[in-house]
Amino acid sequence: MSVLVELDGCTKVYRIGSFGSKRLTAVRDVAFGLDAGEVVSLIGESGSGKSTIGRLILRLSPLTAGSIRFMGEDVSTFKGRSLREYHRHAQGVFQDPFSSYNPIYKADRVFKLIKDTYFPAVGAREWAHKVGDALDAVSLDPAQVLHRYPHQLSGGQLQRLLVARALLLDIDFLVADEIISMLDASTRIDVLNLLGDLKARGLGILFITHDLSLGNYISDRTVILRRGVIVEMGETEKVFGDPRHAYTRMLLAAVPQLRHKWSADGDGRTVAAALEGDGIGSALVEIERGHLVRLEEGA
Amino acid sequence: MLRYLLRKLLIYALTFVAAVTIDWGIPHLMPGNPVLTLMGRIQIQNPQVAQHVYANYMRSFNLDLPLWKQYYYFWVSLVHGDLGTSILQFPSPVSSIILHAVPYTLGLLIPATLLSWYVGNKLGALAARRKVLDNTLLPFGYLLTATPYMWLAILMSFLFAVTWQVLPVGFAYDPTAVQGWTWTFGLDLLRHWVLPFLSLFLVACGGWAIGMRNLIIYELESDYAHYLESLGAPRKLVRKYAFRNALLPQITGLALALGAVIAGALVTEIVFSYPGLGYQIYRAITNEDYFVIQGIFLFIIVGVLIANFVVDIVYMIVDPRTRIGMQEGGQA
Amino acid sequence: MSVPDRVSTTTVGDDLRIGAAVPPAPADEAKPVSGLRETLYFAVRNKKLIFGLGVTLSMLAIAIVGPYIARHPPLDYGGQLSVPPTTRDGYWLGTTLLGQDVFAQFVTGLRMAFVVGAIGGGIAAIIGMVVGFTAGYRGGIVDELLNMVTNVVLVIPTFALLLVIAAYLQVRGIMTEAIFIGLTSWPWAARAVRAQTFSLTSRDFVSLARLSGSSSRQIIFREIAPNMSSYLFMMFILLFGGAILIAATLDFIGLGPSNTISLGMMMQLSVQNAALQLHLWWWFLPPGLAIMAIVGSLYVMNVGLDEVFNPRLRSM
Amino acid sequence: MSLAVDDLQVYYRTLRGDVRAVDGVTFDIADGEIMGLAGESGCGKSSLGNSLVYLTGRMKYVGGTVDLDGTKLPIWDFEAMNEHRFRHISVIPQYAMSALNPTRKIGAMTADLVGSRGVPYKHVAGEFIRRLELVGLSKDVLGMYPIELSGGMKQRAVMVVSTLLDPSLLIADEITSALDVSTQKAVAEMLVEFRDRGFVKSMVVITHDISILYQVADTILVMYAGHLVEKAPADVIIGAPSHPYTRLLISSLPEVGVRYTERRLHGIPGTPPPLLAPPEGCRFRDRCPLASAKCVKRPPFRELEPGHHVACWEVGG
Repeated sequence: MSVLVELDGCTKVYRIGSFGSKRLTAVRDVAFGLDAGEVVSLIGESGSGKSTIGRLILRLSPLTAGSIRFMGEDVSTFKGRSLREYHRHAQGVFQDPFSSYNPIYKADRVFKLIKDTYFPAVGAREWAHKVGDALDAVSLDPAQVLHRYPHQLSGGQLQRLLVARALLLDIDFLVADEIISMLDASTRIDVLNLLGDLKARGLGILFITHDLSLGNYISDRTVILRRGVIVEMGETEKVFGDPRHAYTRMLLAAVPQLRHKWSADGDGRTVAAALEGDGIGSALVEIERGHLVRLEEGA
Repeated sequence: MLRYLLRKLLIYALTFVAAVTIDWGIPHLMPGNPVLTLMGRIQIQNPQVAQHVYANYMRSFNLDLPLWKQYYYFWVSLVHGDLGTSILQFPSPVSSIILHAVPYTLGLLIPATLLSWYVGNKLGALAARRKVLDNTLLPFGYLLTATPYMWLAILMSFLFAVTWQVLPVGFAYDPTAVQGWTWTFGLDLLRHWVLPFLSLFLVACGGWAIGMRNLIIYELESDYAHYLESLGAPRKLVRKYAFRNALLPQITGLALALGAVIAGALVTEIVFSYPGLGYQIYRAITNEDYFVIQGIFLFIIVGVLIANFVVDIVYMIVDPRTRIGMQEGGQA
Repeated sequence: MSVPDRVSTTTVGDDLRIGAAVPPAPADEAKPVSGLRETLYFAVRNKKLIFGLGVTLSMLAIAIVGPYIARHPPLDYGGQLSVPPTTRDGYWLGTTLLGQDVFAQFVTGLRMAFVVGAIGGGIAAIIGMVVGFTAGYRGGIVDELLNMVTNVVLVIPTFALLLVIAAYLQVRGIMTEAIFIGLTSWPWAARAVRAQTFSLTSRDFVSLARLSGSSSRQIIFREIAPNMSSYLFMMFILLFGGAILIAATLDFIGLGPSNTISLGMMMQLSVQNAALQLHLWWWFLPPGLAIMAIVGSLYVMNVGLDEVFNPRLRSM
Repeated sequence: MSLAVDDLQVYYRTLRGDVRAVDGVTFDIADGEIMGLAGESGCGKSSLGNSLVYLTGRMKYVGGTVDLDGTKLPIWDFEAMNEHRFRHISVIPQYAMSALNPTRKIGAMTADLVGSRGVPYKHVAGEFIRRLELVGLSKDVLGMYPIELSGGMKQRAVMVVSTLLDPSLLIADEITSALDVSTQKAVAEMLVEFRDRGFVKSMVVITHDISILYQVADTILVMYAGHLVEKAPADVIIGAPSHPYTRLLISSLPEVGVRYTERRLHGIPGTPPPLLAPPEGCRFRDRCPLASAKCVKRPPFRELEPGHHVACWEVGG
């Protein structure tokens, strides 16, 4: 497998306050890679910087330091044309399906925007054919979704439309940022399965989520993020089966499960209190092949 | 907190510099020699006065100097409180004309602004309470807030002074009255003050009432109000909270509305020949007495900036959110 | 902040309800989600909107048609002096102390009011939008700088500024007046647009548009601006009304256009010529009433529009 | 019996007609019971919960009765309900993080609130502080404005305020959904502790997240499209659900340990019917694998075995 996306030393500092007088480090020195045909889940709580990383990779937000390589090329220098070409191969789907559509236009306008930029020469009939194929790939019935306003469609349909939109391009890589967290329980799993289908097509997928069971379900590898820093990463089975970092263990203990009650002793608060350090200065160490853990302070 | 105030002060300082620069720049932007143009437009019969005015102009404009020096000297005289000399009321300095007029204007402006704010907010809160009041008070509010100040002044003057003759009109007191700290004279002052005050007060009141009514309705729909209601809090408590919270933006509004009230005061004074700044500015404009216009402009700017700063401080005291947000270094 | 413009002064922050300083409704709520039909449904049933629109349009009709009906040029001194309203000789609203046709002056002034409102309000709206869109979409240092400029202009009592400018201008026309009013009354509009733009920019459809290769300009004009079109329209209405009030006040002080007549000048001349003392009520009542009617109905219309566009305010 | 709801109907008024959000529901809650109320968005669970304490604006009482500790609650009468709110039935709202007046100190606000309900603050002040400490908030919170607290702290403060008068029934509406897993657990456990300590007698915990309910609830009531579907002890709902909807729903939920590559889960095809003009009969029948001709009639919510109610013609004979 070839490395599709590679992050190295990625850091994002926001300037806040008047004239950028204050700084807030959202992401610090993040490095990981993602192969074609692989789903990597990026798991973190709110404020962990997980969505920021997705936006950095998609160039929706400029990087403060470090590099992001896509198929070997540094994307941070892309501008205008090269950026548009990059977006031909790398796309995103976001959390809130209703925020992803401009409410004043019909939902299928997302296709038209793609056509205007990337396929200006394609004829109407051929385009309709392409759209039909893409909808087919995400199991949507064109008659039910085309020419409708976003509010007339369900969240699941809207998210599928966005995946179809990405498929219209020659994408190799998809950032899926919490794409099912706002969907209803009875339909969300099917949208998640869609990511599995895309993976089977050879796409690389970065699945960003706060939900450990979803990450566990769909991904090959898992990156655990805390306060902008990677604390543990490796194959999903290893990270979930043999979590080494206290934070990962705390998350696993706190996640409500369907058939296991929370144990009385593993109080999340006490563990969290023991995790006050911000991880600066400590290093990620490979404890076994492909399984990296940040050394805890004092350890 | 200090940072916030400093930031505000910076804005006000910038505003002041901008205003002074405009004040200085406007005559310079006019084509040709401004002094000659001005001399051409004002007709002064007395050659002695004309000569003096010419010299005065020349000195003020410092036309023989490089532009930056002209600008510099403008600031220098400003710092010394020298705003030039009036032509119409030669040789009174502009500063003394302003100082004589200011008490009258403030005497109208401050009570009208504060009372209209207080009464308007109370009325607005009342309107938000009952549908009947809402339907009767509100249309009045819209009418008042859409009324040009001077027209209400005209109307009042026509009705109360000319038609019914219950109140005097013109000047701040009866010219034949004996001035002094007497009840008679005080009453006379008051009787001359009532109509201009009322016209200012009524128009401003309408705006505040509408604003408060809308704000309260918004507050009553907010989460904390719903929470209190779902815990069975009586309406009285919910409304009390809503009123208090709605007052906060109205305080900021006070600073922003100041300019409007000042303009209202100016034109009201004109209608009633009330000898404040508005009356002076009207005389200056009809007689092309430019230094007076410029001087009053600068004076108003300074007044507005000071008032804004006071409002900022008051707001900071009453709203815990800004206070605490600032302590944490957040943006205001 | 502009002076007789009580709209701008009491419209603190981002809300366009007159006198309200209400944080902006989330953009999705402010939107007519169910589209045009629902908006129309509410629009035709909204009494405030219908009333406001009705009065405004009637006044506009008088302003357009009136000058053609008037029998005498507005500045001519041909008539008898101080005639009360009469049907004779077409002096429907009587004559001034100097024998001018009040009706002709009134309809001309009305026309001027609409011209000043449209141009002054239009210019202010355009500046407000340019500044607001740029600051809200770009953010960062550009936003900080524009914000500072906006605050400075907001704090300056613009009416006083206009006073000085107008006093020095030798030739004063209705256009110059309107332009200067426009140039000074934009700041609150810029603030409002900025806040709305800011909240819309954070929405995912903007990100997706960027991922679709749309340029910043396309995003502002195709994605963001249409989403706040109702808001922008309401803003223009308030600026329009504000400009009329400012112009009337300037004219009343004697800084009006030198080549025509306006409602504010009618009031000025009537006061100057002792119309009050002489009981020439037909001279000074109409101009004020007209301004009150136009501006008031614009405000009421604005409230109606707000109720139509903002589902939260729709009463069931 | 703490709460008895009988054939309650609550609709939402909209332009196009009434949305039948709660359409004839009948159930009981026992003393000391924590009942989880689960369902997808728009199924009427929040409307049901809210209608018990605070019926407002567009919500409209249509029919049915609600008895709390043997007293009939006048839920259709906003004013008359005030007597019961807070004292007998209370709520932790969905918007708990913004439920506190931003310009009033928390202690002062609480004093205003209990005072307005005829309880002198000094009678409850000590208990208030003890309970704040119990949820990990120091006494200093009393002198703070809401802005000085984090979201989680505000939520805990609201939990304490809402239960200060020891109500019989507490409605907790989606209070864990905005939280991170670590704080979620703490908040959920506090709910149980409040019940165990007798601050509240029984509780309705509304959430879309069934796995949370499994952790804290004694029983789970599942709603679908305005109707009740199934109510049973939590273990039964998770381990041996009867209704086809519950079964499909539970089987679609990923758990830690379930991997896509090993066991592919499936959702339920189709969407719930619109509640503006819902079809007659069972509302799940369009998506139901067991649907038959019988289902055009609404199935009764009957007791399959003690404590286990199901509304389906096809299960349990």
